[in-house]
Amino acid sequence: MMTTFAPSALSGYLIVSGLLLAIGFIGFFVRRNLIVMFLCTELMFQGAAIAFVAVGRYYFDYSGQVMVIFILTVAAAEAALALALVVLLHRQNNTLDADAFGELQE
Amino acid sequence: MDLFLPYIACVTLALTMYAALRPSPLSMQVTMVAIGVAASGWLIGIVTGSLSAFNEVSHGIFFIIFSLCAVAAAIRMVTHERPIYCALYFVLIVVSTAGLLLMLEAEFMAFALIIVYAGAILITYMFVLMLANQAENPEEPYSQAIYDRIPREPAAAVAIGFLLLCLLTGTVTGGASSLPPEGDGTSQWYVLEKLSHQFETNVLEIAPDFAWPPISEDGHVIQFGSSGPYIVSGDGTVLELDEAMLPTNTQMVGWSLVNDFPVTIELAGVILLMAMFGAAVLARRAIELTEKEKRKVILGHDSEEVGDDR
Amino acid sequence: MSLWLLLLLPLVGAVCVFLANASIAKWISLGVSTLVFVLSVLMAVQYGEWGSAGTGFASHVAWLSQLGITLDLGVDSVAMLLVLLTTLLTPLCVWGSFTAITSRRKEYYAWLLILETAMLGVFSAQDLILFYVSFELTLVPMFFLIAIYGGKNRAHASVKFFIYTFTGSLFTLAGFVYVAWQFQLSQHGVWSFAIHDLSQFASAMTASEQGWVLLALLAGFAVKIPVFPVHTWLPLAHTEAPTAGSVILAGVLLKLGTFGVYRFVLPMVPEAVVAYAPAIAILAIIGILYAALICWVQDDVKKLVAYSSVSHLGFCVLGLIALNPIGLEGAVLYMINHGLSTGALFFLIGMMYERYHTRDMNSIGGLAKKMPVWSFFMVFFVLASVGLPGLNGFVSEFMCLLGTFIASGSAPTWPGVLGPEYAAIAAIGMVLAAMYLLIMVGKVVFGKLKEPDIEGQHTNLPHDVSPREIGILVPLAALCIWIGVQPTVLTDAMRGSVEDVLAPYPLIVQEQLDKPETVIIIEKEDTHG
Amino acid sequence: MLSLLSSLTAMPAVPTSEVLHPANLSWAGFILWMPLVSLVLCGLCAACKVKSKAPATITVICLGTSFLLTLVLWNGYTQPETILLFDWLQIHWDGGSFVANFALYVDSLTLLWMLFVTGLGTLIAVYASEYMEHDVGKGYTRFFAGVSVFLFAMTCLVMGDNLLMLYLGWEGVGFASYWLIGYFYQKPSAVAAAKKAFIVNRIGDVGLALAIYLIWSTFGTVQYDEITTVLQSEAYDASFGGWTVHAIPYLLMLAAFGKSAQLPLYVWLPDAMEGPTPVSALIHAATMVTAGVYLIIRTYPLFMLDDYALPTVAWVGGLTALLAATIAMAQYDIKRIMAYSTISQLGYMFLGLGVVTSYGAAYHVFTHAFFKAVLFLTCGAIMHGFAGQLDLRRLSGLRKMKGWKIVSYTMLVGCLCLAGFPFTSGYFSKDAILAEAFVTQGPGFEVLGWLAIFTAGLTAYYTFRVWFRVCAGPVHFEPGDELHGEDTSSFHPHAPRFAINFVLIVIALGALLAALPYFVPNETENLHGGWVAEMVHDSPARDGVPGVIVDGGQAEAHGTINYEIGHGDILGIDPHKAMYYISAIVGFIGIGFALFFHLYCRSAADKLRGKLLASRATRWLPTAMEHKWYVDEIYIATIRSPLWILGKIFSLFDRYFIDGALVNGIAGLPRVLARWFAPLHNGAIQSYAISMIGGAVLITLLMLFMPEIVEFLQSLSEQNASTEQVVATLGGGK
Repeated sequence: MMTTFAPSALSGYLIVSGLLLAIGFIGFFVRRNLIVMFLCTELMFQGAAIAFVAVGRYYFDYSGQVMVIFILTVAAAEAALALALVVLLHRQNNTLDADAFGELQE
Repeated sequence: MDLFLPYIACVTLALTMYAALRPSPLSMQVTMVAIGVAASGWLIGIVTGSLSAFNEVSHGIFFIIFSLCAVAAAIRMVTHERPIYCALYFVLIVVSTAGLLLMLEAEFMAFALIIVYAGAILITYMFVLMLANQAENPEEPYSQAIYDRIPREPAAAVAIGFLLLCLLTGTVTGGASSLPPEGDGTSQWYVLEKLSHQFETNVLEIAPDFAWPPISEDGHVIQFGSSGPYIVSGDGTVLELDEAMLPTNTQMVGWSLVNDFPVTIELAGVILLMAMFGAAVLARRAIELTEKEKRKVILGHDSEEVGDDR
Repeated sequence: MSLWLLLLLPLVGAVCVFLANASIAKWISLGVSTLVFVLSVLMAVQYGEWGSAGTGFASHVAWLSQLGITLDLGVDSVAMLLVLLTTLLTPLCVWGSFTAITSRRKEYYAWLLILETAMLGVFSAQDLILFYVSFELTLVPMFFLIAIYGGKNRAHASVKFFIYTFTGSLFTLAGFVYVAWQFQLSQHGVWSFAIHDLSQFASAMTASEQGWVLLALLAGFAVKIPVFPVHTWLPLAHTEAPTAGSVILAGVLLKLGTFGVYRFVLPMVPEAVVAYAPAIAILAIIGILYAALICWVQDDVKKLVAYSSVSHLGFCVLGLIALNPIGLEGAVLYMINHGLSTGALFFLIGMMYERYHTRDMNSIGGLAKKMPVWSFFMVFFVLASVGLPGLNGFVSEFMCLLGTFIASGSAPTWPGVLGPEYAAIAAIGMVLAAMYLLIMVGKVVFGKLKEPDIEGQHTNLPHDVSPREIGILVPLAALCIWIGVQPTVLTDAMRGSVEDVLAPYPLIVQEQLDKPETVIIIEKEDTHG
Repeated sequence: MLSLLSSLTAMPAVPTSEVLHPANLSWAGFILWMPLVSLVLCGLCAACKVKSKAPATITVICLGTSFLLTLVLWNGYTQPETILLFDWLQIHWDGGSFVANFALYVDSLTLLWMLFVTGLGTLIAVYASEYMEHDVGKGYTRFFAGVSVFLFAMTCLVMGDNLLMLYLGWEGVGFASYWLIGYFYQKPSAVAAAKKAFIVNRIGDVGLALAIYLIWSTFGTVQYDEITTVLQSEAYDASFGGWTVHAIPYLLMLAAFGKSAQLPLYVWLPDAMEGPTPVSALIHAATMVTAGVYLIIRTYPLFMLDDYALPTVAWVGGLTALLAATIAMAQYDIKRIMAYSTISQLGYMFLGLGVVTSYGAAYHVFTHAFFKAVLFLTCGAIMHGFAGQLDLRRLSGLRKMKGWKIVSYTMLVGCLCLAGFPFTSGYFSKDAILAEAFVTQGPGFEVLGWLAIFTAGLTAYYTFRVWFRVCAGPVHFEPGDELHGEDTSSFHPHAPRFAINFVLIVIALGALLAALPYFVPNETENLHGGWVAEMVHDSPARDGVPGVIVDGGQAEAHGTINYEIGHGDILGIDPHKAMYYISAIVGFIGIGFALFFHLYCRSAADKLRGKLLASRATRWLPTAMEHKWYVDEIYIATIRSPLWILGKIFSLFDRYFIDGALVNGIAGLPRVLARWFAPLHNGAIQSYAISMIGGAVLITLLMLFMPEIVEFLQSLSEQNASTEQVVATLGGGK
């Protein structure tokens, strides 16, 4: 049987997940390379994954880990599609600058 | 004053991030990462209190190591101007995360993360990066594309990002005490109950003369006494259960997956399939054919006269 | 069920028109709208509630039953009259557009038919939400009619028309929903949007609540009518709309506002109506005089007639809030008469515009020489509009003013809050109406023949009106005379409904009249104390 | 046609209680319908583009039928009758009703009016059939349709049994007048005159409408006989109706002054001479303009309810008579002179009404209808023959010209009557009014009497100024500007032919014979004034008939009004006797002046004018008189222009303030706000992310601090409540 898990330990994990989320967000915002932007979203996924598992561990609930499986799924799907799109866009404009694709902008 | 310490750490981290985001020489970058890691460590320390919070001290130490590693790699990933390095730092993050998951006794997830992320997704990223990025001269300091070197509005991003972080910090520090009571682990025993074959095998291994099946009470076979869980056989024999009998963590995840989320997992499968199709359709390159070639494809032969009805 | 037939037939027609060949679209829509008219006349003959307060042709269809929203239809006698007006004007509009519309014909006729459905929906809805949906649905076809087939400034005009009236009616919806919500609270969670339920409920609300509901409802209806400060969309929309659009706009769409007042404001919030009636009346009177003076200085004939609508509907509003049967019957009659005579005026201006491509009174004149028949009808309908006795305009104007005149607190049977002074000032509008309309006639119809240079814009229309155009005008003229001579048929027909609406008023007015004095006394005591 | 049909088919929804429907009188409706039939047939002629004199024939036959029916009705008249034609406007409701049926009320007053309306109408239609012949095929049909409309409306006005019928006719004759004044619709002045007539009349109409409202709200009915019943009933006392009974006569007056061209609303009538002359004769001299007189006679009892109503009528009438006479003296256009003369004579009639001699007024209406019709028709004949020439300086010696004798002498008859030459009809009718001004005691009535006598002198002068200039003296003429392809030098006057001459003779005879009714002995006791007096006596206006003591019952009940009849005198002699001599003398003086200035020594007139103009002190007199005292200009400057400018200001206000500033301003607000928020939607995905996170942060913050916020709000409301409590306690304490 698993041992219990102190709330303060949980706080530690959550803070780490928050740090990763925040840094990922900053990255997503400041970077202009499409691929790096996607990497930053993956980073935010990592943060979320840690939080899921930590809270699941705290409650002895394995749904948290199941969620991480879904995150993996989504990340994989996203990677496939997003990268396909990036390839397509790169073919068109020969650049990865997100700001270069602003044709639909007002 | 103690109340504000986490926020001071957050602000320090924010300023560091801001400095790190400016284009600067390597030494400066390293310094900034160091300061950032220190600030993060401080923050984590404040929140966690002491290593005694963890079940084992080693857990605490590994937690610190992995988390600081992850933060350092994250800062570096976000600030590094070369996308390839970003991807590599991300691998480091994934590995650190996997370590943290191990600390959380989620072995399956930890390894799955490494396999799927580091092994599959990141490789795809690398391929695309290499495909898209022109080879540059590594000697040249500013050979990267301009959009990789100049960040967009770092101040605003850092401000909002750390507002978010402060909020999370506030929530975590202020909210830990108000969390509902932690679980008692009985759910695992109930899962064991349902894995009846494994349960029977394990029980009969310990007590071969136990009169299977045990009596159920209130819908549950396993009862909890003062000294732990036990079962009662049909003839009144009481058997104390051992923790070793419990299903493993991986088993538990699998159980949860197929028992609690059967439809969702189907959906996940569909999503993946669609993503595959989507990627195939999107990345397909239209082949430019001349009139002649088209005619050849359609008619199956290379005739000039036939079908020319213009 | 026959109301459903009436409502859906134009819609089916619109689909047919859209699917059909462009060259026969007009014939299909003419056929369908005429069929609807014939049907409505048959219904009017069968209608059993003339003169009584009941609702005829009632049918119940559930829609969103959790919220108590239904598709209930039914018409009282006033609504039935307006239904007849609508079904009459629509085929005439279709017929009147045969030569004027040369491009995108299918959509045009389809929109006209959809518009007819929406208008009929407004008049026959027995459910607030259904009413509101129909009310707003009229905007869409009208928007396209103006935006696609209008004049030079059509884009601006259509957008302004849409947004202005839509903004107003959002407040109306808010008022409706508030009443329904309060009803729901009082009924322990059972929703209803039936007009009957909510009217009964709302009239029992406190005075201040009623005041807010009144303001919310009026925000939509006043814009639609339009009442003085919120009228500016109308001249613009009229000037830019195609002929049929103007006719429908003046003939029916403006009546949606006054009908809304009749159907909702009067039964729902009687106390507030009594409290606000003088203010509304003053706005109406300002509208009458202000718009009349503006008409005087207009150069554009169509704009002149548009402003005259603002002026004329002021009388209608006065009749509505006179709170006595004669005024209210006059107001309803005014709705019909204004639809007939102003509609005909817009037709006539359209005919002139088709021939000369101008509506500027300075560049056109003396058409009596060139177009005697047209001039005859022009003078005729101007006189109907001016209110010559023996024609329709007179009866309603007279009744509205008489209603206002006798609506003083001292009236024995139907005390009101207006009075002779209101009627006397509003009556100046009669002089001004004669003034601006006759000046217009004097310039356009009489005087030396003056034609604009229409080189390069030849139409293959005859000099004077064609038999088709006469065919449009004659029914309207005949109705103008008939109503002028036999108004009693109509006033008798609507009496029951009108008195039903007004039934609670004498008591409330009496209370209101008693109230201010006590307040004054208290204040006096206060100052002494 | 349509209304005719509906009248036949309409079934009275609610039986009208008061109407005893004598079947033998229902044919009287055809007096009303015949003009309508004529209108419809004329309309058919127009639709078929008839190019003959058929419309005239139709109209004459129909109007003649009307006249004959009127005669028959008069012949068989015994007592007032109400004849219901069909239900027109009946509004019933819980607790009341407004009933105005399309019904006829036939009493002697109605018949008096109807006799000369239909009679003159027929004759003038005959006259017009020749007069308008140059327009055959063009406006001919339109003209006769207009005449038919007029007769129909006039019949409604006179015969209607309620005020709403009267209103129908009132506006109807206004419209017919608009139609016929604007007959020459291509002439801008004619169009303007038509418009002016309609609009000025409309002002009066508003007064009438308001009066109807007041009468209905006071008496509960608009039917004449019922109003009378109420007045005679016991419900009537001094407090009856409150302020309304005092307002009613003034509103009715407004209407009457508008229709009958009195101060201040007379300005439309001179301009109305733009219409064809038969129209001027029929509408603007003989019949329509007397509608105001009819209205007041019809509602005479109501005028008795206010102390100052009748004196006001008298003063307005007297002043109008004087003003119009002075203007008429200085005009050169003979038709305009006749127009101002009409206004002046109408002033006499109102004076008569004001000094409580409704009989005198009615009699003057009767005689005036004939002699003024003659005068107008002769003017028309001259205008017709001399290509539109109307300037009395350019015509002379007509009576010596071949073919113009009948015109000249019938005109002389008209002039004699108008001037009040002894033993002509005008002499008697005018005397009846003048004498009564001295008989009746009222505010300044005596002054009015002398003013009226002075005006009579002026009348004689300007009347014979016309006749001596145009018909007497050496033969001389210049054609007008309506030459139909003829040269000025080779111009020959077209002498009138049979139709015109016949009509002139008939009406001139009528004008002379109109004196006879004065001597017809009547059957009622103590009644002077002959046939007309009897006709008036049988109507509600009997108070103003000589020999009848004013029924002071109503009047005295109401206030201080006290018209003492029969106590006045003039220089110590009985006014009626004195007036025979005074007015004869005054008339002779006037004619004498005219004889001198315009026949024997025409240059003296010009010399006198020159002298007046030369002197600075007197220059204003001829100038102002020739310019009609600048009344039109004053109206334009004080009413029309300010209103027009107001309209222009409103138009700009509407465009730039209400629409521009308010509506577009409010509509512009979202745009301004959007300018602030638009950068958020710049299409860059990162900014969307930032707003998303920002929103998430905000929501989280809100959720975190919700308890604190709620607490804060509660404390606020508690504070409020406590303040209110404090206030309430304080207030309660007071």
